[in-house]
Amino acid sequence: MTKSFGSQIRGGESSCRVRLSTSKVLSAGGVLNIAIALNWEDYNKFGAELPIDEETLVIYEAASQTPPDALPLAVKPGEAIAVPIAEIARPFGDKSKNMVVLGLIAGWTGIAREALLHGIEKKLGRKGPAVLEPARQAFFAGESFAREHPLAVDRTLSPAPQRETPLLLGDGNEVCAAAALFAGCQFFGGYPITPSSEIMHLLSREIWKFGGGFLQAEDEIAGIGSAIGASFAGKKAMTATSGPGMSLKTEMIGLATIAELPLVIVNVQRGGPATGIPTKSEQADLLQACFSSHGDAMRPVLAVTSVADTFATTVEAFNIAEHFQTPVVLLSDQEIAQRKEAFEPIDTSRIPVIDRLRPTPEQLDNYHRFAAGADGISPISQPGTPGGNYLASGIEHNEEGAPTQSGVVHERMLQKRFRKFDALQRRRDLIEIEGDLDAPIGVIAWGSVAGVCREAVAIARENGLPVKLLVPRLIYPVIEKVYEEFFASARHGLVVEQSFQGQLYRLLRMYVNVPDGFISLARPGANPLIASQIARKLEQIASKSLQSLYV
Amino acid sequence: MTKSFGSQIRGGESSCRVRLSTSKVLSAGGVLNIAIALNWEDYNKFGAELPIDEETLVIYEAASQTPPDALPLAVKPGEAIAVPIAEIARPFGDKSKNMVVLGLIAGWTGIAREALLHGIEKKLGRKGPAVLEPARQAFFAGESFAREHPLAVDRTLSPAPQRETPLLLGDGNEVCAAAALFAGCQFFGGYPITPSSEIMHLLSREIWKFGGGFLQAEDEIAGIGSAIGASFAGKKAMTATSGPGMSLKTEMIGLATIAELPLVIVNVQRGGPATGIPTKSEQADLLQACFSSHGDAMRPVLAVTSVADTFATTVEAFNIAEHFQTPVVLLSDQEIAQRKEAFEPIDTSRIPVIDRLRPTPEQLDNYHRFAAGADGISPISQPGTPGGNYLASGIEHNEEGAPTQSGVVHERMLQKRFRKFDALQRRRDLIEIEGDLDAPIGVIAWGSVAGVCREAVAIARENGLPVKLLVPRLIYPVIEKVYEEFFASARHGLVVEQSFQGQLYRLLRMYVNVPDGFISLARPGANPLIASQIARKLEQIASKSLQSLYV
Amino acid sequence: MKSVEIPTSTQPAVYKSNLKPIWCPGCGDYGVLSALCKALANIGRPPHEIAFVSGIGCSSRIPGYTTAYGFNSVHGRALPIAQGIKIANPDLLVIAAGGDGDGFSIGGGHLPHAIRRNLDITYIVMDNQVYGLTKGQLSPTSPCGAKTVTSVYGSMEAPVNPLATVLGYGCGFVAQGTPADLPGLIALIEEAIRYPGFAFVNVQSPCVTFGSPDWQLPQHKKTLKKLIELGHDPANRLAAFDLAQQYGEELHVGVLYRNPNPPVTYDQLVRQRQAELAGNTVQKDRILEMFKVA
Amino acid sequence: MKSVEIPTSTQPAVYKSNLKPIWCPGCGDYGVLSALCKALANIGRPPHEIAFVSGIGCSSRIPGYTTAYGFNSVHGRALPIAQGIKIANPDLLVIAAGGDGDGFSIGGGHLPHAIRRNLDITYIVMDNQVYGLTKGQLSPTSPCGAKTVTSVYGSMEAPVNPLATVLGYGCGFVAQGTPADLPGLIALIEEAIRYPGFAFVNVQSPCVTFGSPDWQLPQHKKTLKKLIELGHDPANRLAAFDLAQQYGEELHVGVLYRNPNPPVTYDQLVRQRQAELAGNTVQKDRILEMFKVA
Ligand SMILES: Cc1ncc(C[n+]2csc(CCOP(=O)(O)OP(=O)(O)O)c2C)c(N)n1
Ligand SMILES: Cc1ncc(C[n+]2csc(CCOP(=O)(O)OP(=O)(O)O)c2C)c(N)n1
Ligand code: SF4
Ligand code: SF4
Ligand SMILES: [Mg+2]
Ligand SMILES: [Mg+2]
Repeated sequence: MTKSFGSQIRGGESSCRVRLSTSKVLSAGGVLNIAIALNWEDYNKFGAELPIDEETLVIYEAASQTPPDALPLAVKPGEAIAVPIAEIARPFGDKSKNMVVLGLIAGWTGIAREALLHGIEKKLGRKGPAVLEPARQAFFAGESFAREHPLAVDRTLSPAPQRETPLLLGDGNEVCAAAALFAGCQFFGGYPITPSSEIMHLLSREIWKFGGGFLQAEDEIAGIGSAIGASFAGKKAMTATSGPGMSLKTEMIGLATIAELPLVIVNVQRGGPATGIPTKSEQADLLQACFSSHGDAMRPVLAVTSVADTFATTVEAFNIAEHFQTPVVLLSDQEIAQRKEAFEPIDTSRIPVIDRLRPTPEQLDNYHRFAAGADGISPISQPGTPGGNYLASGIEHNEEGAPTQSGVVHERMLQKRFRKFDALQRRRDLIEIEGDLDAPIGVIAWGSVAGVCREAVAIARENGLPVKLLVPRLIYPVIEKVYEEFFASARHGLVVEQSFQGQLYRLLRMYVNVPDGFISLARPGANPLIASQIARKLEQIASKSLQSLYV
Repeated sequence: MTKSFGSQIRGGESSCRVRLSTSKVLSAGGVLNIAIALNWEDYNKFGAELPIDEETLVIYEAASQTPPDALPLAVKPGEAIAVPIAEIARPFGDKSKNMVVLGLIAGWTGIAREALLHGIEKKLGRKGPAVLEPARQAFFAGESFAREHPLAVDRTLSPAPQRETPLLLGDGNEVCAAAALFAGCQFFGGYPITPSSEIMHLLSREIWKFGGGFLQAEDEIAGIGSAIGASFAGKKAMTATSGPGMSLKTEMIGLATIAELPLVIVNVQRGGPATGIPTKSEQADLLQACFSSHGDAMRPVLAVTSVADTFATTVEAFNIAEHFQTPVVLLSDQEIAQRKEAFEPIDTSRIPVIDRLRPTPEQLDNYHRFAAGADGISPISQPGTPGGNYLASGIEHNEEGAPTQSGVVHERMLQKRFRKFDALQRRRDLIEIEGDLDAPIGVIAWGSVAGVCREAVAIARENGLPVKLLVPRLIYPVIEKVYEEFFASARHGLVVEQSFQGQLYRLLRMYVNVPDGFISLARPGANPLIASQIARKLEQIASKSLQSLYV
Repeated sequence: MKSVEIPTSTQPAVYKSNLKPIWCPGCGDYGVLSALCKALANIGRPPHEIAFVSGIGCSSRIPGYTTAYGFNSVHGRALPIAQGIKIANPDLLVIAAGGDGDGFSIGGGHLPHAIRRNLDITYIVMDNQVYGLTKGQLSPTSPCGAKTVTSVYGSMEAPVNPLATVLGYGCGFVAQGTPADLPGLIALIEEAIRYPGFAFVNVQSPCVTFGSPDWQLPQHKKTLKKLIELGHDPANRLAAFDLAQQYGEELHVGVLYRNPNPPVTYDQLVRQRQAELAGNTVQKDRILEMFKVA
Repeated sequence: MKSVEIPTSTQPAVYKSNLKPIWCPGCGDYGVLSALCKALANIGRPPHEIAFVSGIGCSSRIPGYTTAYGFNSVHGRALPIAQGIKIANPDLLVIAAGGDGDGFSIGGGHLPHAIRRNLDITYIVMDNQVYGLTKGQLSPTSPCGAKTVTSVYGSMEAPVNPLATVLGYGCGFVAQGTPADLPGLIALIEEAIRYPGFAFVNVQSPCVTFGSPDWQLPQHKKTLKKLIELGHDPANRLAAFDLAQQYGEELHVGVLYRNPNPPVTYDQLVRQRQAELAGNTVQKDRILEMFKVA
């Protein structure tokens, strides 16, 4: 479920999209199957966010006096029905228009009445029968209207099969916060910002229960600063923000890099640049995630690909942060972060939790904080440990932690700090590849757009196209081998993302030879990408790539 | 002249490199022709900064009691002479050791005594004869010692030809500040940071004289903030900083981008990440300069290539900022910024100065701040102008400047903000290409390393290698055509830079197909790159590339 | 110094733009907007001579609702931008505004310096003790114990005391108002703008959506205490500091402190310095002469 | 609260690392380092239980010269890091330190919040009225008229008044010292560390290289005035604020203000909250239960 609001803080227009399916829902969906307009002016304020096509059923308020063949829509929908919603609702009070609509939908599609009635009761039950009963009656009235006015094309859905284990319900931000607690996060420091604040909200309630601490800081710099402090003190720590906050944290991320302190930094992306469009999704902070610090600094960048995946990927972010003693940027986007999604229970017992390497008593005898083994990783002591005393610093330092100006030491330390990430090149499990490995056409997508592309690829496959899909959860460092293998068969395809610049496409080019047949399909944010359109693009590519075989 | 200090704030070791030539000096130089060690311990503290090879003449303090064949050096120098410097200096007072050394050099190389004596007089004259006279005597004593102890290999230099117009003397920071004034800069807001502070120092003295204003802000965010305010108020504005400050300015740079306000941001690069090595040069802030903001934001990035070039390139930065109504990042590096260099007078009458486009009276009749012509540029009014009133903002906005959440307007505005830079693709003059255009081997270099590579290419050419050189002053956007043409003949070569990651190499790959034969030659900062070593690398490449012709 | 000619014909409507506020119905900020436009009308400078800067927040939307040259910048940065504007063009009437979060939390590092530099800028904070735009988190002025989405068990922090803070910074003009007393607020804002130097006005501007119920306009009307009626002498800085301690408990409205001898402002000093040094200007085409070696 | 057991055997040398300071000969910071080590020896907590955080500046090098767990972070950010450490592990003795630029300029936005949160942290500022490390620019505490490389014609800004500022923030412990009175400074730092809550010590620590000649140690010796001898009552906040106005003119040393009834510290509240809510902890492997739909 994706909600969307006008610019009004309270009051004003709002919209709500619900996507239902008996199979896994992979994205918020593109074109609407059913569109309901309580009034046309507000409907159209959401513009391209609520797209309609030739198959959509449009239900709209009869009081608007719009003839079905003169709707203020760019496309002629499959069917349009004017319903006197306000009139039907009137006997049941001001707020019952929504209930009438629920009744209409239940009536026309057969979506489980029982569940809907249970939901209404859950939502309104505690307000007493004076509120609940009219709502129920409004629902019934909607249902009757539907029964009395059958659709031209039947839209009845067969009932969903009974499930053994019920699905869980949550949004990306909540799942991210829960995963942090699972991973052992004991400190959160941050500053509110839409659309990431709910991570902070949940942790401000729950983290204490896990012996953790919480700080709503005075700004994003202090937010990450306190998290760096907590990490130095030995706790797993996290901060979460969105673009503007991310920009402010730039210097401190570099500090965590050179001081080699584990830290997870969540960036829930929204429309940019600057304040941009705070309530809409975009994927335009990727290059920043990889390259914003000054100096040669490297930090892994992960991206969640769905609400459910947010759990495992968040835990992975902590594991990588702790193992490699590094800040990790975890990218989410508004679409996933604020979308309520029903998802399969996750078997958490199969998700490992990794802690940072501590010095052994022998190592503490003559402790050198930054003395590294072959893997570039050095055991890290925490304040309170006798013998582990050291100086953490943002200044270049030698193995002991003493400040240095030596170019030779600088080079050695840079090598250490980069070398440790070599191991990530082996983490092929952090890139998901779906479909026939030899397919000549490929799609690469990340973040919430991965879900859209999963659907697009499914459509394309149904149409007989030989397409495979690559979705990186670890985006940077670029695991070069995986892409090289992917490109070995797929010489044509798309890199799909919700940004103007096509940031993932550019990033990949930096490290691997992207075939010329791979095109960047990049659209800026706010409006959703649509699976069917991507599928169509794939068909074009397929016909061209087949042609190229004959050239 | 490049100075270098130990970590001590005052006192402690320091070194000073002087490079003299009758032809243009292109870099600080690599291996020393003459090395002077007043004591070995301090000499070696500078490590690889003061490299010696088989041709170097080493002059050292005889009191160190080191036999010439047991010097504490990795390489055996061409000739080593122990001189009792302290002893010779003793009669002339504590501080006259340097004068003795000057005398030694004058004696052994024949470097113009008159000029040296004139310099001594200029420096010490106003302290009175009690200071001046012993200094002169010390110089003479050094000279006599040299005369009495001729070198094994003669190192006498022929006298420099008389010049018509005398050279100018300055460092990159001073030249940058002077160029800003020339370009019409009337506001500087910034915060001190090594190695950029001298830009601020000069402007804090001079800008008032040009009717301008100056603010030493409380931090870098306020520094750029005040400059953005001044630009909004209609003045050409500038801020200058180094890596850590640059990181802090990230959010505000995005603001200037979306609000379309002209602004020049100078980053004098130093060793990173974080505090890093503040007093040493590095070129590791390039990717940050291009990609640090969140959201799809684009700003031109220029880099100075020598002290003298700093003038024209700084003016160019202002011109681009004003014409395109954009922040511009001007990259300098410590090596250029703090190196005193003698340079040819610049004909400033040939350097155009461009001002921002103002609305016409007709346009002010119904002013739409962000309504753009085909070139994406919209006339900008300034407070005080009746009818030009508008709202500048970091929020996405429509043509009038009103905040919007519309994805459609967002896309249109992104297009406008990117489209305007298309014109930069035609600025071929901002990339310097030297050498035979058909050469099969190419070198690409930027910033202070460009000078080193100019020397390296000269060496390679003398050795008969067909090498050309590309030095971008406008680095981003990547002027794709120029590189494509460059690579058309040169399928092998080097991208040389002073960073660990090879940031220019990666940046180029994003936008152009860099031939596989081009190798990234990237070394971290603090120690200088050495022309002869690069030339050797070119020979290796040449022999391989010739081989490849026969495969 | 700000021009003080008053063309009597200027109407407040001249200062209101035709952008419809996104504020919730009943938000205190509507009153601030009205009061400001009235005060500007009283002063009479035309809108194009006014630069009005804000950060981000519900309150920071305010420049867009006026016809001034507006700058709705980024969160917390109104003051650096305002200072740049005023130094670049001291002729402009410069106003900065924003929320308690914008001004005392993320922007809190700029305030002491804006005050000590003492440019002729008026700074209006719409203090609603909450983060409105981001939907109800703790703000730096939320009282200890406040329950919000980020402090469900109650805040554990003492709030910022804006009045004591700016007095500690040596601010030359410190006032507090509320839209519950609109004529009073108009007068305060007008006086602040006319004060030759940095002037700070804290407006208790309630958030009806996320704000505390006992700190809304009807309550204000009942509880406000006019400083003038309390016999407070606004020239007495120590008394002002003492009174300021009651921030959050008592709703004092009026001028807490006005420096009876305002020092020369920074923007005037800028002009003086420019004038003094103008004679030394090098011709631009001879700018490189500074690099000549004697 | 900080442990106050004093193992009598602890020697100041235990707290000094073998890193050689880069400070100029004669720099005031040597005295601060000595005084701190003495104060720590008096308190007796072993070095590994101390976390010592700084920003960037000459003064900010100090943690590296001690044997504590040190964090020489980035410019201006000592306090956020120190707070994160203290919340994460309230058992540690946490000290923050840095220069006037570090603390009042770039880091000035963190100070009011550190103070109002009131964690049990001691903050020592080495106030030399100049930017030492960057070679002599104007600092926020440089007096008006000061001539530096960024103010050759004289500064046009009033300085920050650190003492009045932190009193405006409601700081519970405010003191000023100078290495010119080393025993006094040791006692102040010791008292600050023992104060249960955020404690601020401004040390007039002269910069011999770029500092003003009339604000050096020999001058200090002559001009310093001990607050105790002036009969100042450190429990009187208003009197402290009044005295603080003389910052920059008079060199007052001693405790300006000590809250006679220190409130519970934030770190104690953190512990209380953890204890109160610990019973509600969900098993980690059942963490997803919060997403169950009833
Ligand atoms: C750098 C940055 N951090 C955070 C935010 C999110 N944000 C927008 S407004 C706001 C606070 C709003 O509170 P306040 O300043 O008191 O204004 P109000 O909405 O209450 O008027 C925050 C945290 C942002 N836009 N930019
Ligand atoms: C973000 C950032 N900005 C600027 C600097 C440069 N810088 C280093 S120390 C310093 C100020 C030093 O003054 P102060 O804090 O008073 O310390 P002192 O050296 O006088 O002890 C500055 C501006 C930096 N390192 N990082
Ligand atoms: S949320 Fe509060 S502050 Fe924001 S507009 Fe609504 S009432 Fe005003
Ligand atoms: S420059 Fe000043 S503050 Fe820095 S070490 Fe030297 S005397 Fe001390
Ligand atoms: Mg608020
Ligand atoms: Mg200082």
